[in-house]
Amino acid sequence: MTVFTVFFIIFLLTLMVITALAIVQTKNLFAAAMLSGIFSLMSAMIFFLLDAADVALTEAAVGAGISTVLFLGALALTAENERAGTAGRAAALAVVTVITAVLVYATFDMPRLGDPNAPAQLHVAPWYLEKTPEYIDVPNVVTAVLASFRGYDTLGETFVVFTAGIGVLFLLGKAPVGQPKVSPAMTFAGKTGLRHYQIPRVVGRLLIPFILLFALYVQFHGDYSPGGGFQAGVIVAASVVLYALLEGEEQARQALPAWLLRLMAATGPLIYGFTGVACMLLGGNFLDYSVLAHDPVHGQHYGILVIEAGVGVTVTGVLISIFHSFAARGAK
Amino acid sequence: MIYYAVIVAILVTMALALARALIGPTVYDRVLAVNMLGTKTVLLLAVAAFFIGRPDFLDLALTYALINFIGVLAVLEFFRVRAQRSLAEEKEGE
Amino acid sequence: MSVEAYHLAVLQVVVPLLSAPFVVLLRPRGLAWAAASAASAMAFAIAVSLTAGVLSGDEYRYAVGGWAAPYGIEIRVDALTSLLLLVVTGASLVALLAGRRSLDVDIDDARQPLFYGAWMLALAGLAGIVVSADAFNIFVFMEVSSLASYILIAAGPNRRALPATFKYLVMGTIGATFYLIGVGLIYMMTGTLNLADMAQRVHEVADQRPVLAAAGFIIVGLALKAAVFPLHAWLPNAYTYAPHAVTVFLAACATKVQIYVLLRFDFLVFQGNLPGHEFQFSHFLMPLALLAILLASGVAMMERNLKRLLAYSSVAQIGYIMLGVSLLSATGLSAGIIHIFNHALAKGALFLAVACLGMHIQGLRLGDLAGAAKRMPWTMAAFVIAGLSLIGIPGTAGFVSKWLLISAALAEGSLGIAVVAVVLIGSLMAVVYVWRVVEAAYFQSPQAGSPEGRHEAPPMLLVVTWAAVLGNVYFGLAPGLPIKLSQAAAASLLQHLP
Amino acid sequence: MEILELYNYWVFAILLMIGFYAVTAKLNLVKKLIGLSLFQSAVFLLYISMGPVEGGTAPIFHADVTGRVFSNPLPSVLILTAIVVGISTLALGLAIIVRIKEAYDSVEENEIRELDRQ
Repeated sequence: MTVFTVFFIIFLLTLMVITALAIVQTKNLFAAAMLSGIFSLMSAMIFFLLDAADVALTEAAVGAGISTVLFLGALALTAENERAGTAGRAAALAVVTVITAVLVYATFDMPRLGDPNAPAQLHVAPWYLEKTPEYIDVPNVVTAVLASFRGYDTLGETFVVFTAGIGVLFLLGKAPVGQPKVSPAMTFAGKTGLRHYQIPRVVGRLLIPFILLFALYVQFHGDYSPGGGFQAGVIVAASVVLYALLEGEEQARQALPAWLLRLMAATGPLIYGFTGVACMLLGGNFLDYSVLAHDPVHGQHYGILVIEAGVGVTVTGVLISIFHSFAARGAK
Repeated sequence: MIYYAVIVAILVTMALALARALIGPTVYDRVLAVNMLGTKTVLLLAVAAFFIGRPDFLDLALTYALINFIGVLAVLEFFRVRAQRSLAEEKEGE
Repeated sequence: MSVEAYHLAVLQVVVPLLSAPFVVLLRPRGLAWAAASAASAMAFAIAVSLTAGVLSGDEYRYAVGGWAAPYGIEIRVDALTSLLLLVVTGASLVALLAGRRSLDVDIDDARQPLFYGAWMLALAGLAGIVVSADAFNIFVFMEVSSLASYILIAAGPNRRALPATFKYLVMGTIGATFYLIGVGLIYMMTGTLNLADMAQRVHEVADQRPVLAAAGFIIVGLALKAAVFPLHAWLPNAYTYAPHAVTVFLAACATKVQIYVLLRFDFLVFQGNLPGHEFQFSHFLMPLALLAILLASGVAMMERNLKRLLAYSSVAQIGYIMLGVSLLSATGLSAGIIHIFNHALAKGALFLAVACLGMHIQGLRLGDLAGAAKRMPWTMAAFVIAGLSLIGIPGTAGFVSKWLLISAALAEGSLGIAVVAVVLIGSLMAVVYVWRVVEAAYFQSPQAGSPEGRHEAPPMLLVVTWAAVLGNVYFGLAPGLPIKLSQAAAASLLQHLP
Repeated sequence: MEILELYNYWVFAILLMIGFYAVTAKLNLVKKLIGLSLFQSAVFLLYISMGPVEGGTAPIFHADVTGRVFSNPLPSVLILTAIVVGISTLALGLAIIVRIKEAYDSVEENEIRELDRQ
């Protein structure tokens, strides 16, 4: 943590605060969505500087990518401008002031940024760094903790994604009542998308195979570099969104039909969960991959490979389903 | 030393792009500013990867570039849909 | 302990969790419901055998992934856990069995698999919170259960279910994020996420400001999720506009699980480590609990919508639970904990009776109930008995918790007298709001044009309702099991106090 | 210099409260959700700021990286989960807003309350 890095981070953080203020202040919701994309990119940059490369990758893909697309899809269906302003501003400001005061008061006893003697660096964390080569033997310690030491959390996380998927399908699966229906050309991506715009179309179509290849790399190279099932799933979903934008939502839906996406969304969690059950049947604890092969370290490798695949399948299926649910809403 | 200069330069351009995104005034200004900020982030990430001594993280920049590209196309599509809807509404109004 | 029994603790979560994706894929009509009920019954059976194990002195500690705590995530089951597990899995099973017909009406066939999938996720999430011994893991399962219950509530037939769900989503997320901030601050100061390990390590940094802030964030966040007065704003509409079966399920257990986390966290980690914290805890919660009892009961007395009346009564009942807890004595704690169980029984039975009424009466305002006792005598009889349990009449489950609560309060001296007075006033107010329903149903003549003759709810629903009502009577006359569990739970919570 | 190393936590507090303000005071439901995701992002900053060690590098072993200490992997793991939770909540919230818009033809809280009163 050189002085320069500290100032670098401080500068970016200040830009983030300005962006956040602008997000709250603007009445135009489209601008707010754009600015929150910027906000995500900047925070991803800060995470990168704070040695959290995996988080930087995910925050950029999720915050700047997927949530921007979701916001646009939802704004196309609702309204672009705020009509009413605020209510109970004084009360809100009072609560905000009190909580800020408590938090800032609390900071003065906090360990300084990068302090090697901070409690968080002394107890469990060194154990992970020390034991990962011995027990799991993958270079990316984040993956080791995520998939094995705290694999049960990640199982829960996969089910959170799955829950969101069935939630959106449930809520938007019911046809709107009494709504003036619009032609598919007027829904997000719709029938044609940007098909009549040659340059994006040519460039985009060239890109898609490479994006998919890159997604596979992120999926299977997650043991060695930042990445893993979740990030790969997001990238695959992004490529399908790109395809839908270029060729129209209907085309994308034909390429990957709804039943298949639903199957993927449900199969992924099952792959993860039944890996855990298999470990139990082979005499270990739930999610104890070391019983999956004769050599415990190999067992861990297999286990991590399989559950990361499960995560990837879930995230791909769920995110594409969610995109279609928003894009196709309200069409005839 | 060169890294310091590059990082400072990129940070300054980011601040300028952010100013444009905040001021607007038209949505196209904002879209352009967002796109530019995205590009600058890709560059900054690449430089920072060398600066902190982890050039093996360059593939993150690839993801950023990708997301930026798709994001801008999604925005354009949003405008196309909006324009078509307001056209249809005008027709109904006549 | 046999190998199978050893795995039961994790199977309690895994069975409902893994059944959810299967349920989502089942297309034919009714199959999703059957699968969900079967999985729910299995979860209940697991909870029963865990309770039996706890009563015979077993202690379940399970290292998920084979990694010992604090490096891995630990699951453990003790008396308090098993009591909560019985409530959660029992409520889910009862609500599913009772709700089949009414849910068929509310939710179209194509979306039923998704709905029941969400139900299983809500069950798995709640069970996951209860058995977990890891602060961050609790957050993950909290989110599984919350997201799933947003879906369940949004399934309500009235459009008002949607804004109600949105409010719940916003407030629930704020609560969960506050909890996450608290956990982060503690991790910053102790370097661990395992609750028991945290309890040991927090001692050295107990006077540090981040830890004090963490205690505040965790208590407020969980109080928000548990709808502790005055943070209950999301609850009445969410319970009112959810489908009836969902109300039965969530009213019986969702907020109680959050109270459970609050108790577990506060008694294990903070009290006994932070100097004077137990008094702050008690002085913070007791006035809120008293106000909750008085004000929420008052609103319930004025309310004209039956479900909302019962929802406000729930806010008041959460007040009784917190009141018992805030006395910080063994009797007080066991009174609070046993009320978790007894209130689930009483409120579950009441909402089941509401589900029966809802089969034939639209709207469910008190005015709509006029003459309901003639048309649905069995349903209204069930409602009356469950209502008596809610009030706390001797011979019902509600009496046991009120009795314990009053005896705990009397041990406190002059403050105790005031507390007892509030409990008695609250019970009288409960008499009033239950009476208003009874009056409408028994003594008002039906509106002109309403159908004549008997028209009872479907047999399955009625049988389940009466089973719950008889449960109220049974646990009122023979309260041995919940008393034993709650006393053991109170003792284990208090052992950390100096 | 010392004091500047707390800057991360101050920004966390400020961002948290900007988000909280938007959630509680704004009437537009989409704006509330944007505020909610700001609120959640602030927490990411709190956790990630606990990660780095002076002179350390990301906890990913690599042949080129020798003789350096590694930063704490645990906050990264926790925040990966939290990011996923955040996007899931956002997707569900937006779906509810779309349904509200269809049912009430408005996404402003005060107008919806007005319509419900009728």
